[in-house]
Order: sequence, then structure tokens, then C-alpha cells
Amino acid sequence: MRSPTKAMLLDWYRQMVLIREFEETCHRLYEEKRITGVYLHLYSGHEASGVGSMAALRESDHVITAYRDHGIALILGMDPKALMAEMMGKKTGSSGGKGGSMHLASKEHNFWGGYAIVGGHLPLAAGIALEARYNGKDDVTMTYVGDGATNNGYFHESLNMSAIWDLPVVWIIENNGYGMGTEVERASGQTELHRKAEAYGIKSLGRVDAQNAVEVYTVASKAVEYARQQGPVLIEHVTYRYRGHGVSDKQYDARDDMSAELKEWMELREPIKILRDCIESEHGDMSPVLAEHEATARRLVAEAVEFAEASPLPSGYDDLLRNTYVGSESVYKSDFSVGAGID
Amino acid sequence: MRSPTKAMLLDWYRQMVLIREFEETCHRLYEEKRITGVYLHLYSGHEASGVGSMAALRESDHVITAYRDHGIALILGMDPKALMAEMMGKKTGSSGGKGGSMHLASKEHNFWGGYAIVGGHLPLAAGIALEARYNGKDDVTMTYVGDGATNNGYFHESLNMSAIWDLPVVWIIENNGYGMGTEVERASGQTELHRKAEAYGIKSLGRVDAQNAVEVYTVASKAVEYARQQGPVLIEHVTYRYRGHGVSDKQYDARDDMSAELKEWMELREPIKILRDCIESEHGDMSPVLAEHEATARRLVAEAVEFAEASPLPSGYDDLLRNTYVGSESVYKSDFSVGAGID
Amino acid sequence: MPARNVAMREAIRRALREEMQRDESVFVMGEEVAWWQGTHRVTRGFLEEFGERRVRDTPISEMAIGGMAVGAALAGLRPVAEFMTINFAFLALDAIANHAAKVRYFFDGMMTAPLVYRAASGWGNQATASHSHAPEPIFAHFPGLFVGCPSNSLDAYGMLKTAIRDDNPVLFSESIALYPKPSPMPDEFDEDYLLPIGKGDIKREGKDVTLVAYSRGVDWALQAARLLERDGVEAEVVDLRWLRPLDMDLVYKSFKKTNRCVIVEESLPLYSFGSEIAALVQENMFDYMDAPIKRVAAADVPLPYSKEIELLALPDAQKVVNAVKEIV
Amino acid sequence: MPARNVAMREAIRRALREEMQRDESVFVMGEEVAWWQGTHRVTRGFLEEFGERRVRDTPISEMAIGGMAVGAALAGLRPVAEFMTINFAFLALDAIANHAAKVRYFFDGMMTAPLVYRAASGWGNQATASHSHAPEPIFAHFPGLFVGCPSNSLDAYGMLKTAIRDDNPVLFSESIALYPKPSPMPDEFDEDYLLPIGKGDIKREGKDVTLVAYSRGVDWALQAARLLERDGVEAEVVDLRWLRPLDMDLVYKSFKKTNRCVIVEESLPLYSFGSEIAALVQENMFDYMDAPIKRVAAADVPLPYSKEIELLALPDAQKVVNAVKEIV
Ligand SMILES: Cc1ncc(C[n+]2csc(CCOP(=O)(O)OP(=O)(O)O)c2C)c(N)n1
Ligand SMILES: Cc1ncc(C[n+]2csc(CCOP(=O)(O)OP(=O)(O)O)c2C)c(N)n1
Ligand SMILES: [Mg+2]
Ligand SMILES: [Mg+2]
Repeated sequence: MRSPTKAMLLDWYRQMVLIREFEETCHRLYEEKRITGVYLHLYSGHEASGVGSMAALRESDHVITAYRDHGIALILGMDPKALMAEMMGKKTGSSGGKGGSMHLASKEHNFWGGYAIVGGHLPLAAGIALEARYNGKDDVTMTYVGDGATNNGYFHESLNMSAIWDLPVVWIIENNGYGMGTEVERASGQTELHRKAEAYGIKSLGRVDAQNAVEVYTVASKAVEYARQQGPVLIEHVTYRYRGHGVSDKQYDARDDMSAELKEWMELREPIKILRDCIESEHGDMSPVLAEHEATARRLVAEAVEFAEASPLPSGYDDLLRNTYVGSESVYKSDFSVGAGID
Repeated sequence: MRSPTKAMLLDWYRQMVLIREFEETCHRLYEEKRITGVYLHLYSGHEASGVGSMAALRESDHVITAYRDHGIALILGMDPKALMAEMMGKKTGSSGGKGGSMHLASKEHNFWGGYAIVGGHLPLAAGIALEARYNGKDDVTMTYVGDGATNNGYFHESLNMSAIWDLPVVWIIENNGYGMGTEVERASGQTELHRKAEAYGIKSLGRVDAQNAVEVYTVASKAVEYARQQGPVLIEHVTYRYRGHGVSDKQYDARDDMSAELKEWMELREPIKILRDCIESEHGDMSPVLAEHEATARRLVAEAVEFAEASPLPSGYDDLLRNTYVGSESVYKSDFSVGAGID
Repeated sequence: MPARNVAMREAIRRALREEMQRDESVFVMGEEVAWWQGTHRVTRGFLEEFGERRVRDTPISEMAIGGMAVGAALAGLRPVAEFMTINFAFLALDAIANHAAKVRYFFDGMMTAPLVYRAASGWGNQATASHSHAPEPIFAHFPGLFVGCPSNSLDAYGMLKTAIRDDNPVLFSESIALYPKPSPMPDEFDEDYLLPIGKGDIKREGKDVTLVAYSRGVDWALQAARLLERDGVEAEVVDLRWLRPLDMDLVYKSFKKTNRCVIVEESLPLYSFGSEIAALVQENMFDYMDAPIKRVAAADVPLPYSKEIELLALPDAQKVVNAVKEIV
Repeated sequence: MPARNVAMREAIRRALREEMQRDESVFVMGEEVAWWQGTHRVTRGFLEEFGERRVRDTPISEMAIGGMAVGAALAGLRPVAEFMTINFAFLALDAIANHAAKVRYFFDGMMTAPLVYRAASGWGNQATASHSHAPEPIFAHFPGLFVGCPSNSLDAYGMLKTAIRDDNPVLFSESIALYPKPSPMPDEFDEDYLLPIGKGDIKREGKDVTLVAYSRGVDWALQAARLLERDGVEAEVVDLRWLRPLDMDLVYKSFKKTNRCVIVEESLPLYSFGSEIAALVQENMFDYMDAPIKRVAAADVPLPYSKEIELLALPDAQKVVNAVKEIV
């Protein structure tokens, strides 16, 4: 593992400001009812967790996560246009408007998606890693899971399977302190989440300050190497969500303690600022480049919104029915007409 | 915790020979097709695990286990007649013939039953313990769980709940080396099962040689006290099943390594012999008393078989329907006639 | 009697609150029921009023929520366990169908599990496939369980109270779409206003066609009835209220009058509510059938995020009207 | 063509084995499939022939079995994941219904999950309530999944091969009661003997009544048909083979001839197979109905251990005959 080059640091900065711009724009668009629905979970505050860890991957590796998936998709290089269109449920969206914010994916990037059932993607991760093991490849599956999800049966069964079958999975717990409104302390008997690895005999690389992209990268690189050569490994990323759990979260308005906590994180542990300082201290003043990245982010997201709003919605029964099954349209056509009260 | 008195040791012997006689008789009756069905999981070999640990309980404490429940029922003092009748699905059975071998229970003994879905009884145990906590009682819930079951989501969620809610549960993993045909080493990433407690921040009392009733009692007593005063605690009992997983188990005929292993356990770690030796070394020759206990066991089980075979089977729709619901017989009567093809 | 419009959410909250005040063995457990004040605000203020002992936030552990409710009920408490949404109750199917519903039977009546599972149900808000279910019929498939699905505030109040006091396990499904919907509740009435388990209700009288529904489906049926009125079709709306046990006598009584029936549900169409009701009616009312029984349900697809096609998949009053038009 | 009687267990074993020989991406995972040689002996000898890489014992982790099959399939393998019995698949309902069945849809076709879940189903052996289910209709409720339920050896062989080669997720339910039952298979025939998904089969011709069934129900229907013959009633037996998609055209064709129908299933009666078929037939064949459609299913109770009352709850040929007698 090499320490990150100047080029890498600058590219991480590019990624992080793009994510922040995309997420804050989503937030604004939702308030303006230009993005609709009930679920929208933003990655603001988490940027360094995804950017630093995925920098340790190579192209043939796999990535999977839960519904807080916008940042992951952008880091992989998915087109902001297709992503924003998905937020708006447009036909041009990365999932054709069928999946929305919680179901972003890109097969060409080995990004197996965003999933909405807490813990539901964890056995999928193990299964994806099994394919690599089965076919003698050393590609790893980087899997993001929330602190709250670690209390679910899916977590237990999946990590244990990865252990007994030596599956090349990097399990990354993104501990942002809460599952919705429940603090880790009220949800997990073991509050040092990385120690849950003990129950599976899985290698743990402990806790990482995930507001610091360089630290995240350093540990993730070790983890990826370990997973490639040996088997599953677990890391706990300590991070924070800037926009609460999701659009339904009213706690930060209602609870002073939480809004104070949020303020503190934003002031003292802002991941973009931390990376900026690190770049400056190591490579001097780069503000022109950084400013350019910020401008580019604004432009790309603005173009994405324009594209998304100009795109058509899926409509009509063909769009509704398509891809329920592979082929055999007839099959579900006939099923479909059943009881739907339409002829 | 006091070390077991002579009277206690003798009573444990009584319990263990009764269990052994009951189980071996069940085995014979099944071969003779006098007990039918597909599931019959015997406690032979496990005796000291249940006897030693339950000796640490008081009357108001609770007990729950899985389908390997005959021994637990006998230790609690359930009538062998009602138990044998249940094996034969008789109306006089402890569950009226509705539950069979896997569903023994006795509300008056706070024995909440035997359950057939692996891990399914674990959240029930936590719920029972919650009642005690909720009502400010310090009764503990002693919960038996197999090594194989520790890999199931139920185990994870239930132990974690017991931890965050400080529930007075004594979790006893009966590690008999296998879940059906799967060795612990092939099923659990963490093969020292007691270390799974770490994932929940639960107190662990480690591994116990569960063929030695006195050792089991010593540790269980500590555990029960801890659970009463503080919260959940976990113990791993190392034991062995003499009659394989259940009546469907053909492995011991098919695999020499397993039959050799079984032979070794029976010769070197026979729980009844170990207790007998302990009694002798501490209290001299007790063979008359022990012989009497053995004779009593034979008599009780013989009488139980007689009673069971003389008892009537449940029959007719009333017996079939009864106790689907509390009251409202009418309710299910009407449901029942639906589509059953009977009028 | 003077009445006021109350949102169903408030009626449920009131019933639950009164039962907790009445009986100390009643308590609430579930995800975000306490500090968050309930994802759907049904338990708003409960933590403050009843404290952490009786209002218990759980981790994201549906198997444990489902199973712990059984254990606590066996031991003598009266748990009201909430599944944040009924989609997540899939993870508790074994706890619900194999444990809650059966424990009394396989111990031949030795034990009872007086518990209520509450769950927010339904779709149509772009919640996407895995969060878009109204699967009450799946749970109602299992004997040993009762399944209640209220369609308005007063019913929800009276049904939930009964469910909590009944000694059998009950799955109580609350329509997310109906939570904010106001409907009349008398200003003051008997705190023991209890609606019997398994009794349906005629929500509207009519002689031309019987619309059988529950929960949100009743809403669509009533809207459809108003639309049909314009064309001179008088629809009778039967709200079954309970999917188990079924009040078929009420349906038959209506059908004998109308000889026509359309079944309305929010669930997927196959092996579902409409299937069972249609099967029962043709089986027991054959001589009274003047037309085939029609069903209106969700489109038979995993449900999409995108709004327009989602609404295309969702039943509505017009689809009910269309179905009725085919048979009157 | 010369034929030999083969137990369904052996036919399934042969199909699975040939598919594993044919395609290296096909592998087996589940509880006790390897060293134990399969709880129902379907994978007997597989460990020795294919090794631990392709014949994988899992822990007792149904959620993981259900979900890992999806992940492995997305990544390009063709998992055949076994649930020791279908009762345990309840623990994987979310993995099956919300993930396997929907992943293709919510990613709008970007991915496919070519997997097969095999499960041993049915009851009647004193397995007791929690182990006594034939819940195929519950899984067939969910679009995105196919559900196959063979009734004899040759069908099982041809259906399983198709299921494994098809790119959609399939739940393949195998009747425990039929495993040992011999039925004729040609000594030698095309290894690519594939039965199309969603196509049923007439198992017996008759003009007086249509018996609709699947899996073990077909057995009862055929026995009933022989009994009815004595009384001069010619029953036609329609084996739907697949609960999703449904080959209703075959049922309608038969019904147009017989104008009478009895549906036979091993499952619980409410919100089930009989419900759906009865609903569809009355809806689409109304003008051909000479009598109400009858259903034969399990008694609507959690099923007991004790043999005599268990058999009382279990459908059988005589109950089918009784139902037919009510309408012919
Ligand atoms: C099985 C299940 N239960 C409940 C929910 C509702 N829910 C969605 S996200 C969430 C909190 C998850 O918290 P965490 O795992 O910490 O992830 P984070 O949102 O903090 O990134 C809950 C309870 C769900 N989607 N799935
Ligand atoms: C959820 C579930 N999966 C599978 C089974 C089938 N089964 C019954 S017992 C058993 C093995 C359990 O092993 P263990 O927990 O070690 O208990 P032991 O039998 O050794 O006492 C299995 C797989 C089941 N009953 N429930
Ligand atoms: Mg979190
Ligand atoms: Mg074991």
C-alpha cells in the first residue's frame, strides 16, 4: 500500500465536492418537491468514508451498499445525469426510474446496488464474493453496512458465512452514530462495533476516523489486500450524517442535543475541510485546482438537474410491466391482467 | 453458591438414570414402531448438561429449550406417564398429543417448552425474561440452545436484545459438536462458541465440561446469580449426543470416524459414570441407593409406557380443532369448514 | 351525538393510550416507537407519558420483535409490538406464523399469547418494490392468528381495543394512506367501545352490486359507489374489517340482494383477498350469481418508484367503477 | 419406448446431477446437502462426485441461504439453493420475495438472478405444526418469481432442468410424500428433455368434472378419479405444475367440456391455491358453470402431531370424491 499521491488527493477532493453538491441539491429539490417520494437518504458527511475506502479498490472489484447509496454511485463514476434522473423517477434514470434513490446500481462498474431492506444486501454481498472464490478470482466485494443493521439477523448469518467459506469480503460498518433515531448505545450490546468480528473469527482492523479520507484509505488498503489473499475482514468507520436519517427525520429540529452534536461535527470534523487541510499541508496551496473542482461539481450537478427534468417519465403498461421477468413477457402479461381491474 | 451436598448428588443421579432410561426406551419403542413420526431427538449423553445447570435454579425461574427437550422435562419433575403419552400422541400426553416429542411443556413448572424451529425459541426466552424485568422480579430464564442454532439470525437478535435490555437470561449453548451432520468447525467462524458473547457485550463464563454434572452446577450457579442481579450471561456446555441427531440420523452407521468418536465419548466421558465416581470418592460406596434409583427409573418408565399405550388417541374434529384459538370456537369452526372438503 | 373528525392515526393513538392507561401489562415495543415518537406518529408522546419501561425502542431486529412479543405474552404481559412497516414483518413470518399463531395449539391450550402486532401497511408513495406491500392475506392464511384491518377512525379505535384485550394473537394492519384521513368520532363515548373480532360492517347500502373490501379498499369502494350513483348504480359497500376470521354471512346477506360482487384490495392479485372472497361467494352463493365476481387489486408486478406508473398499478375508484360496469 | 419406474427423488437427483455435469456454474448449497448426503437423499453422492466447491453445506442460516443465492446468481453463477424443508423458507421470505423476485425489476433489467430454490414440502408424517406446511401459494403471490411443483418423476426431471436453465428465479417445491413414489421414466431419452415454464398437463381425461391440482394434490385427484369411475363419473385431472405462471387456458379448455370443477391442494384453505383457481374460473368461465366450484384443502388448523387427527386434517381421495359428489 502506497500513501496517496497528490493526484489521488486532488481526485478525492473532486469526488467529495461532487457528492456534497449532488446531495445538497437533492435536498433542495426535495424541499421544492421537484424530487418526490418518501425516502431520500443523503451521504453528506459520509463522503470520506466512501471515497477513502473505494480508492483502495481496483476495477474488477465489487461494491454493494444499502439505500444511502448516492455517494457510492458517484465515486464509481456513474453519470450524475442518470443518477439525478433516477431521483426523479425518469426513464433516463440509471434504473429506468423503477428503483429511485434507494436502488442505484451499475453492472458495468460492478456496483451491485443500493438496497432498501436493512441488512438485506449483506447475504447478496457474500454471494457475490462466493462467485469470485468459486471461480478462483481474487476480486473483493466491498460491502457497506450501517451501525443499526449490525443488529439484524442478516448481518450475523452473512458474516458467519463469509468466515466459514473464506469469502473475499471487506465488511465496512459505517457507524454514523444512529439507526434512524436510535443511538448505537441503545441498539447494540457491543458498542465497539468492530469487535463484533470476534463472533465470526473474522479479522478486524478496528475503528477508523472516517472523516479523514487518508486514514480511511490507509486502513481500507490493508483490508483489501487481506481480503484478496485470505478472507473476510471488518472495519468500523466512525462518521456522521449531515442531513439526518432521511427526509422523514424531524429530530434535528426537535432536539437541541442532536442539533448541537451535528453542529460540532460540521465544525470540527468536516471531511472536505480535513482533506483540504491535508492537501495544503502536504502540497501547498492548491486552491485554484480545488476551486475548479468545486465549479465543475456545480456545473455537472446543474446539468444533471436540467437533464433529469427534461427527461420523460416511464408511462403506460409496457413501462410498468417491463423487466418483471427475463423474456416471457407473455407470462406476466397474462398474470398481470388478472384482478387488476383493467382490460 | 455451595458445593453440592450428598443429597443433591444422589438426586442428580436419580434424574440422570431416569432420563437415560426414558430416552433409551423411546429409542427402542421407535424402532418397534410403537412411537411413530419423523422427529425424535434424544437427550442421552446430554444428561449432566441439563441436570447440573437446572440444579442452580429455584422454582420461580423459567426454562425453555428446543426440540431436544425430554431430559429438561424430566428434570423439572414432569410425569413420565404424560411425557411418554405425548411421544405416542395420546390424549393423556402433556400436550394432549398435539405437540409430540418436540413440544413438551409445563406451565406449572415454568417450562415454556420445547420448540422445533431452530433458534425460534430464543426471542421467546428474551420475552419471558422481559416479563420478569418489567415486573421487577429477579427470576431468571434458563435457555438452552444448540451449537448449530448459534449461526442463525434468531440467536443474534435475541442475545443482543437481552444485552441492551439487561434481561435476566442464562444462555446455555449445548455444544454437542454437531448440528445434524455439520461439525461446529464447518458451521461457525468462531468455534469457541462462548466467545460469541463478545458481539453483544454479554458476560461469558466460558466453556464447561458438561459431562461432569458438578462442574456444570458450579458454573451455572455463578451464572444464575449473575443473571438475577445484573443481566444476561452465556455459558458453553461441551457435550455429546449418544443417539445421533435424531431418528433420521444414519451417519453413525455410515461413518467410522463418527462411530469411533461416539465410542470414545461413551467410554471416557459417560456423564452417569462420572457422577457415580464423584459420589463414591466423596461419600463412599452408595451402590445400594444408586441401584434403587436405577430400579425406580426402570419401573417409572415401564409404567409410563403401559399408561401411554393404554391411553386413547385424540380423535374426531373436536379434538382436531380444539385450542386453535382461545374461546371463539365458532370462529374457527366456520373457517374450518371452508374448503376442507368435508361437511 | 356530536362528533368530530379525527385522523385514523389519532384514533389509533387514543385507543392504544387508553389501553395502556387501563392495563399496566400493556406495553409498546418496536423500532422508533419511543424517542422518534413513532415513525407514523402513532406513539407520539408515549415515551413522556409512560416512560422507557413501557415504551421500548428496539434495534432493527424484526425476528426478535416478533418472537419476544410471544414470550412476553406467554409470561403474562400484553405486548403491542410494532413493525415499522408491514414489509419488515416478512422477516418475522416464522415468529408470527409458526410461533405466535401456533404456540397455543401445539401445547393444546396450556398457554395463551395475548399480543398485538401493529404494522403500517400499503403503498403508493414511491416507496419502491421492497417497501410496497399490503400483504395482509399472507398472514391471514395462518390459523391461530386474527387479522384486523380498519378502514376508518372509529373502527380502528374499537378494533384495536378489542385486539389488545383479546387473548389471541392479532395482527393489526394500519393503512399508511388512511393515517391522516379524518373521519367522525363522537366527542365522548364509552371508553370500552369494543368492536367484536370477525364482525364486518356495511359502510353503504345499495341494491345493485356488492363491493367487498377492507382497510383502504373501503375508501376506493366508497368513492366508486359515489361515482356509480351518477349512473344510477347503487353499490353496497361491505367492509369486512377482519381478514381472519371472515364475516362471510354479511357478504352473503348483501349478495343475496345484489347478485353481483366486485372485490377491492390494495394487495397483489394472486392468492390474495379477492381470490378467497370470490371463491367463497361462488361456492356458497352460486344460485344467486347473476354475473362473474370481479376483482380489483394491484397490478401483478413488483411495484415501481416512478410515480406515474406506480399510480397505474394502484387500484382506485375508477378501476372499481370499470369492474362494476363489466357486470351490471 | 421402454420405461422404468423411478422414484421422484431419483428423477430430481438425476436432473440436478446432469445439469451440474453440463454446466460448471451450477452448484448446490444448503443444510446437509453434502456430508449428510441430503436430508431427503436428493444430493446423495454429490459431494463425492463434485467436491466441496460445488456441493456446499451451509450453517442453519436460511436468511443467508436465500440471499447468497441471489448474490451468486447476479455475479454469474447458477445456484441451486436448498431449504431442507419449505417451512424454513419462511425465514427467507424477505430474501426470496423482496430480493430474488424483485432485483431485476427495481434495476429495470440491468441484472438477472438465475437461481433455483429447492425445498421439500408437505406434511402428514406427524412433523407437527411448525413443520407441517405446503405454502407454495404464499411464495407464488409474488411477481418476479416462478413457482414449480412437480407431481411425478418425469415432470420433476423436465421441470427442474428448465428451472435451472431459465434466467429467472424459481422456487421449486418437491413433495416429501412423492419423493419415494415410483413413476415411469423412459430408459433413455434426450438429456435436454425440458418442460416449459408455466405449462400444465392433463394427467387424465374425463368429461364430467375437472379436478385441478398440483404436486401431491394430483395424486389424490387421480386416486379420486379412479374411485369416481366406479360410479360412472369421468373426472379429468389437470396438473397445473406451476403456481406461477398459471396455465389457466388448460383449465378453461377442460372446464368448457366438464362445466364442473374441484380444486385439490395440500395447503391450508384460506388465501390459497383453491381460492385463486376458483376465483379465476368463475370470473372467466361464468357462462360454462353448471355448479359451484369446490375446494379440497387442509383443515384450517395448525397441524397436530397425533396421527389420527392429523390424517383427519389431511386431504385425501375420499374427500375429493365427496366434494365431486356434491356437484355432479
Ligand atoms: C428490515 C428493515 N427494518 C426497518 C427498516 C426501516 N429503516 C430504514 S433505514 C433504518 C435505519 C438503519 O440505520 P443504519 O443501519 O445505522 O444505517 P444509516 O441509515 O445510519 O446509514 C431503518 C430502521 C428497513 N428498511 N428494513
Ligand atoms: C430454521 C430451521 N432450519 C433447519 C431445521 C432442521 N434442523 C432441525 S435440528 C437441526 C440441527 C440443530 O443443531 P443444534 O442447534 O446444534 O442442536 P442439536 O440438534 O445438536 O441439539 C436442523 C438443521 C429447523 N428445524 N429449523
Ligand atoms: Mg447509522
Ligand atoms: Mg448440536
